[in-house]
Amino acid sequence: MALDALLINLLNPPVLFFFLGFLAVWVRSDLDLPAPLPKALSIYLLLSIGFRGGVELSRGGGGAHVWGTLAVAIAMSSVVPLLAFFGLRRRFDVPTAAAIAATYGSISAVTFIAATSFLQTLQVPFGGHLIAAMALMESPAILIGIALCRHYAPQAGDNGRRGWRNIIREAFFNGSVFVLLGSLAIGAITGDRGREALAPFTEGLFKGLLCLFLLDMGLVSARRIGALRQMGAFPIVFGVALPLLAAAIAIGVSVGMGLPRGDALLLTVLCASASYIAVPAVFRSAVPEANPGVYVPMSLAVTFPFNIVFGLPLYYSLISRVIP
Amino acid sequence: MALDALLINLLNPPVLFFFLGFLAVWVRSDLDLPAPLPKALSIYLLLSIGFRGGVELSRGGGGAHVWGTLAVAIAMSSVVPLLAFFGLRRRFDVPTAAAIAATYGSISAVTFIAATSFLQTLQVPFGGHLIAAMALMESPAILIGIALCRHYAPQAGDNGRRGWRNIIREAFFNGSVFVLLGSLAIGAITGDRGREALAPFTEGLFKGLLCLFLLDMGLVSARRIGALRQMGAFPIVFGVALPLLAAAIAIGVSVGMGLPRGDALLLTVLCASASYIAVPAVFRSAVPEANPGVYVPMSLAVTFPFNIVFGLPLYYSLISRVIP
Amino acid sequence: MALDALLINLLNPPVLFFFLGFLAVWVRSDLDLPAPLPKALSIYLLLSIGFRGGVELSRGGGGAHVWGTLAVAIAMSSVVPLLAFFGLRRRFDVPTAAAIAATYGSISAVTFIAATSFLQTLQVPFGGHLIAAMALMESPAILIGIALCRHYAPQAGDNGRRGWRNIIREAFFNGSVFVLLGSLAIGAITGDRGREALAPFTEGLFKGLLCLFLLDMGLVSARRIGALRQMGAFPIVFGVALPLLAAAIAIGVSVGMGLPRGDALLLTVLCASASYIAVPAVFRSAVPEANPGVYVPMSLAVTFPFNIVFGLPLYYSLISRVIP
Amino acid sequence: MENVIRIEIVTDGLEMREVIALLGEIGVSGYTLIPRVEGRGGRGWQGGDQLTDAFANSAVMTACDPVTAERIVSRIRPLLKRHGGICLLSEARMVKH
Amino acid sequence: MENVIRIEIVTDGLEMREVIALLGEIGVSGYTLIPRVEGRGGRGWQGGDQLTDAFANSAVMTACDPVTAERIVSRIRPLLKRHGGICLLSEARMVKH
Amino acid sequence: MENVIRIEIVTDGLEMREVIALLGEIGVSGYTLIPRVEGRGGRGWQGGDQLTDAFANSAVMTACDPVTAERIVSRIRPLLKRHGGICLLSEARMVKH
Ligand SMILES: Nc1ncnc2c1ncn2[C@@H]1O[C@H](COP(=O)(O)O)[C@@H](O)[C@H]1O
Ligand SMILES: Nc1ncnc2c1ncn2[C@@H]1O[C@H](COP(=O)(O)O)[C@@H](O)[C@H]1O
Ligand SMILES: Nc1ncnc2c1ncn2[C@@H]1O[C@H](COP(=O)(O)O)[C@@H](O)[C@H]1O
Ligand code: NA
Ligand code: NA
Ligand code: NA
Repeated sequence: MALDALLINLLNPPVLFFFLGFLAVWVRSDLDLPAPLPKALSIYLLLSIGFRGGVELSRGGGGAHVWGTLAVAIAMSSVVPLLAFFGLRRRFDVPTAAAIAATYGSISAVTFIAATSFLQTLQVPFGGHLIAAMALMESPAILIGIALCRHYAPQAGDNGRRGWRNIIREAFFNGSVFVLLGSLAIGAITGDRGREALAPFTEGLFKGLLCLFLLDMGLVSARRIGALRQMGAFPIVFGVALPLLAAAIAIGVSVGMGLPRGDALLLTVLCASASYIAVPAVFRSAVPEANPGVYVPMSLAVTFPFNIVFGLPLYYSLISRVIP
Repeated sequence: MALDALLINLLNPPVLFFFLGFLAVWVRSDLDLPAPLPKALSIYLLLSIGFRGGVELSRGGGGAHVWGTLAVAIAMSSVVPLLAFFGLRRRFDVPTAAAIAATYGSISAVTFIAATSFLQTLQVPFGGHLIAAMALMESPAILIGIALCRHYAPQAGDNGRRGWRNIIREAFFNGSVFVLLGSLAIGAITGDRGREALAPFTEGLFKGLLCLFLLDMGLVSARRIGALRQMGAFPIVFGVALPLLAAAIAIGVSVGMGLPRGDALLLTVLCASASYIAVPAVFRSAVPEANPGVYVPMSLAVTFPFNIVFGLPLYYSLISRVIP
Repeated sequence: MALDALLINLLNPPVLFFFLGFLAVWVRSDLDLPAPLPKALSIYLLLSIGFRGGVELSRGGGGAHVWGTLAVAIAMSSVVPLLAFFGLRRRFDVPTAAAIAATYGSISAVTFIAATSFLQTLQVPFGGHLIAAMALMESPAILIGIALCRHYAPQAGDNGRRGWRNIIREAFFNGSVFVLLGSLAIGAITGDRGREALAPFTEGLFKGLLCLFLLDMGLVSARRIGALRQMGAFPIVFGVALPLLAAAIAIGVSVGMGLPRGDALLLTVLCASASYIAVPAVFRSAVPEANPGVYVPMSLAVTFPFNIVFGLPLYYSLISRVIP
Repeated sequence: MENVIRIEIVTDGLEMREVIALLGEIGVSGYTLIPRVEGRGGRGWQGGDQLTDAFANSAVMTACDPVTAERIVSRIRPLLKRHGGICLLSEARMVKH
Repeated sequence: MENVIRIEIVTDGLEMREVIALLGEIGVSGYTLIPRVEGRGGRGWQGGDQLTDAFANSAVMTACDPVTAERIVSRIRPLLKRHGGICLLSEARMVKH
Repeated sequence: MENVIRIEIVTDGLEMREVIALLGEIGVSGYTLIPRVEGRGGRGWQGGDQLTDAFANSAVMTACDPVTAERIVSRIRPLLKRHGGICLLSEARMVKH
């Protein structure tokens, strides 16, 4: 079963394009997606997934689990960074530990999207509210990370110059969260009529553009591997162990709540994935003392490929054992 | 009826994405469509609408009204700037008044496109020659604006250094007019065979990419609102009143000509909409004395949102009263 | 028959958009596809054609001809540059002659793609291995060109500073070859299941985006025409004669091998087309003495338009005479 | 032609907003911005990471009188200390409309 | 190494064509162009408006001898007057192939 | 503030990798790169051809001490000779964190 899932995942075009990107860096090809294309693709993916989640919500799916799932999502995105921070404090300075904590508490939208594509291949349904859960999990961990930093290293960061107001705005209204929530709302408002009009765009192109984006993620991720070399085994071990721990908790909670398989996988993937967009964008300005040479490669070159390649099928085969 | 139309319009995904862009600026999100994406989208929209118009023309639709409609379109794009100019001369210096005149005589392709999408939602047909009308209305107003300026303020502008030849070329062969006319011609040549081959591109993606473009227009439009604050009520009043006046004339003429509803709406929207691409591009060079801090925000932050949100349903409900 | 084929080709939307680009330069329109759009389009086209070729291969099509065709392809991409070089040596310095030789030995992916679109219009099938042939033909000519240069003008080039290792890497792993081969492999691995998931992207949009890319090729090609003026008739004569010669050989070989019409046309087009991407990218660095003001316009402003407009239908009508 | 100091500041793209706010406060008559440049310095490679703008630099150039230049230098120093980057000053002559 | 004047001109992107034509007429040996820069000056913010190129600047740099520099300055002045922008001159040494 | 030499090198974009490797070998403390600029010189127009990066330039700027500057100049000269481009040196003062 686990092997089956792994195989299905590995033979999915998006994952293969991810490998292709990796390979390009490995053979030192000059392949490159020119500058604003990756950003444009990520806007597209967020818009599409948000819109589809909204349409799903407008159908009233999800039933009793909706609010519970959202609550668990927010709770997990606060628990994971605390776990991470206290595990990391002895190894790293406070700002860097706090940034890693925020990284793992927040989420990776592309990992989530790859999981939805994996579920579609298996024809397993999932609720639109999981997409709302994703949007809600992006920001709290960032705030917790900054709060941890200000508490344990009050001289670091911007000495409080940048008020919480600004930080909250940057965390909640950064471009990706905003597009995601906005499209979710528009999908929920226009429902199936809107869906019909936009389907060739939001659904037809989805997998193809996901392939293109994962090709870029392969390039970006492989380029960060060099940075890992100087850091020993710890980042690699941590970057695999923490997702596994978070996934275990998430699966446990999913079973407890009686979530269906699809929802359980997506919730698990959200907890197990790590941010590489929202967190660096906020931390670079607010806590420049945190070393991006540590927290970005951990997320991008360890956890992201691990989840995309092994995590997805592993989590799913566990879930399909414990959830009938 | 008017309320119905308003509601249908407001719940259209493109209009909702326009609001989303507005909202992003309002909450100071850092959302941004990266640099050449909006330009690429506008080329796509012009190419698609042009091509579809051409295919429509190749089917010989439009009947007796074709030439009449084109003639009216050109006439209106000459009358409106004259009306505007003499109304504005006391308030603004000649170059700025002339630029505003050109702005309102010329057209907004996106407003037109939103109108076609509105008609599609209502399943009201329209003739492909209206797209030719749009292409023909973009340039004459620019020439009239520059002629007015040269006549009433001969020392302004480039002192005639830049010959009419250049200005005519810039007005008639600027990128957007050229793509529009070229695609129209190609659509007319290849007809339904060509349409079939390109439909997933020109039609399938149309509404989705229109949403993306209107998201950007929301951002761009909202960012210009600040410029209005220092100018008092006049630009806002003018930016709503002139379109209403132009629309009233256009509806009257449409009734007189016996145009069907769809054609009447599109002609009205062309007359009521204002340029923010072709006009600034030509005037910045040819008449740098004209103040773009006035004519661009009027068009982009007043007339454009007014037409997209209220104008379309208003004009349509008027038209559906007077045209059976 | 030849005239029929010519007409069918001329009325194909992609060819018409190519003319439109030409026309834009001719009337000095400011039309321009903004900077990374053409590059993004070329990545899309290579990815799509590669993927489709791979899917085709996974179906086991092509039969006995597969290996033979690939061998012929590689052989032709070595013979053509030798023919060219010894024909050119008296007219140009060694580095420039070598660069022209490499240019004509290598291929133009867009010409190939236009040929597949032409075949689709005629509903003539072709084998997926031709796409592999294209990928294999891009690089050998480059190596031969550089070897010729090093042999006949050892003081030129980078004095051997840049080792063959680097040059081979640049020739075989440059971005376009890499995307093409990678997508071919992914298509072959995922087969028809993958195809279904990606079809709206790789097939639905194909012709539309090809139109957009050929619009740009029209602009780029027309802008290079100026450079031809100062060079007399030779580049024009050579830029038409060499493709005709290469095509004649390729058609002869195709008949000899008993290739079906579709495969024969594509092989012919590969032999007759000239590179304007991979060759300049490698030669600019490795042999800066070669004059790009000669070899690029020959390929881009003579051979490319000739093949797209006249070559395709001409080769096809010859082929349809000799291959039943 | 006027004698001016040409000031050139390169720093993290995300901080450019602050640099510009600072130039505004000090009251320079104008400035020119190159929104996206790459670079290397004590804090490593800033080549943009395609996903966010968090790892690219921006450069800004302003021509001003020596007194204003002094004020810019003293205000920019702590910002460069926190976020990295450099500030170069040189003599120039300016033609303005 | 040769002593040269380094000239830097920033103006409206749409006018760059004219500036370059002017440099060609005067006969500079070369120039380098940054096609899209942003800026603020007496005529307000030039940050590009995403829809047209009408609200962005371009910058051009050329290294030339002092006599040519004088000629550039006198020719560029009216253009800057009409369309805005600045021109900076400074001393430099040039290495050319 | 430190007195430095401001060095500015413009050359073929494809060769920039080599220029940067060279700066690294010589041991400059940092540099700033404008990855895509256009230009004209003895080898004609380098305006990018949209299809490859083979016809555009890059510019790099580094501030360093005079000794390092000398070394850069002597190392860059053959590269400019082969691939074209220019290198400008001027005096400046630097503020660093
Ligand atoms: N010596 C230098 N010359 C030119 N640019 C520099 C220099 N040092 C630093 N920079 C620029 O300033 C940025 C930040 O520098 P740093 O804070 O030292 O990492 C770098 O990414 C470069 O773009
Ligand atoms: N003092 C200055 N320093 C640097 N750039 C300037 C300065 N003044 C103007 N500029 C540039 O020139 C452009 C046009 O200036 P202006 O005509 O004053 O609006 C501005 O958008 C800036 O890019
Ligand atoms: N005098 C100059 N001033 C500024 N930039 C120059 C000059 N000469 C050459 N360049 C730049 O260097 C590049 C290559 O020059 P060249 O090798 O002379 O063709 C040109 O494309 C310009 O970008
Ligand atoms: Na997480
Ligand atoms: Na109008
Ligand atoms: Na060939």
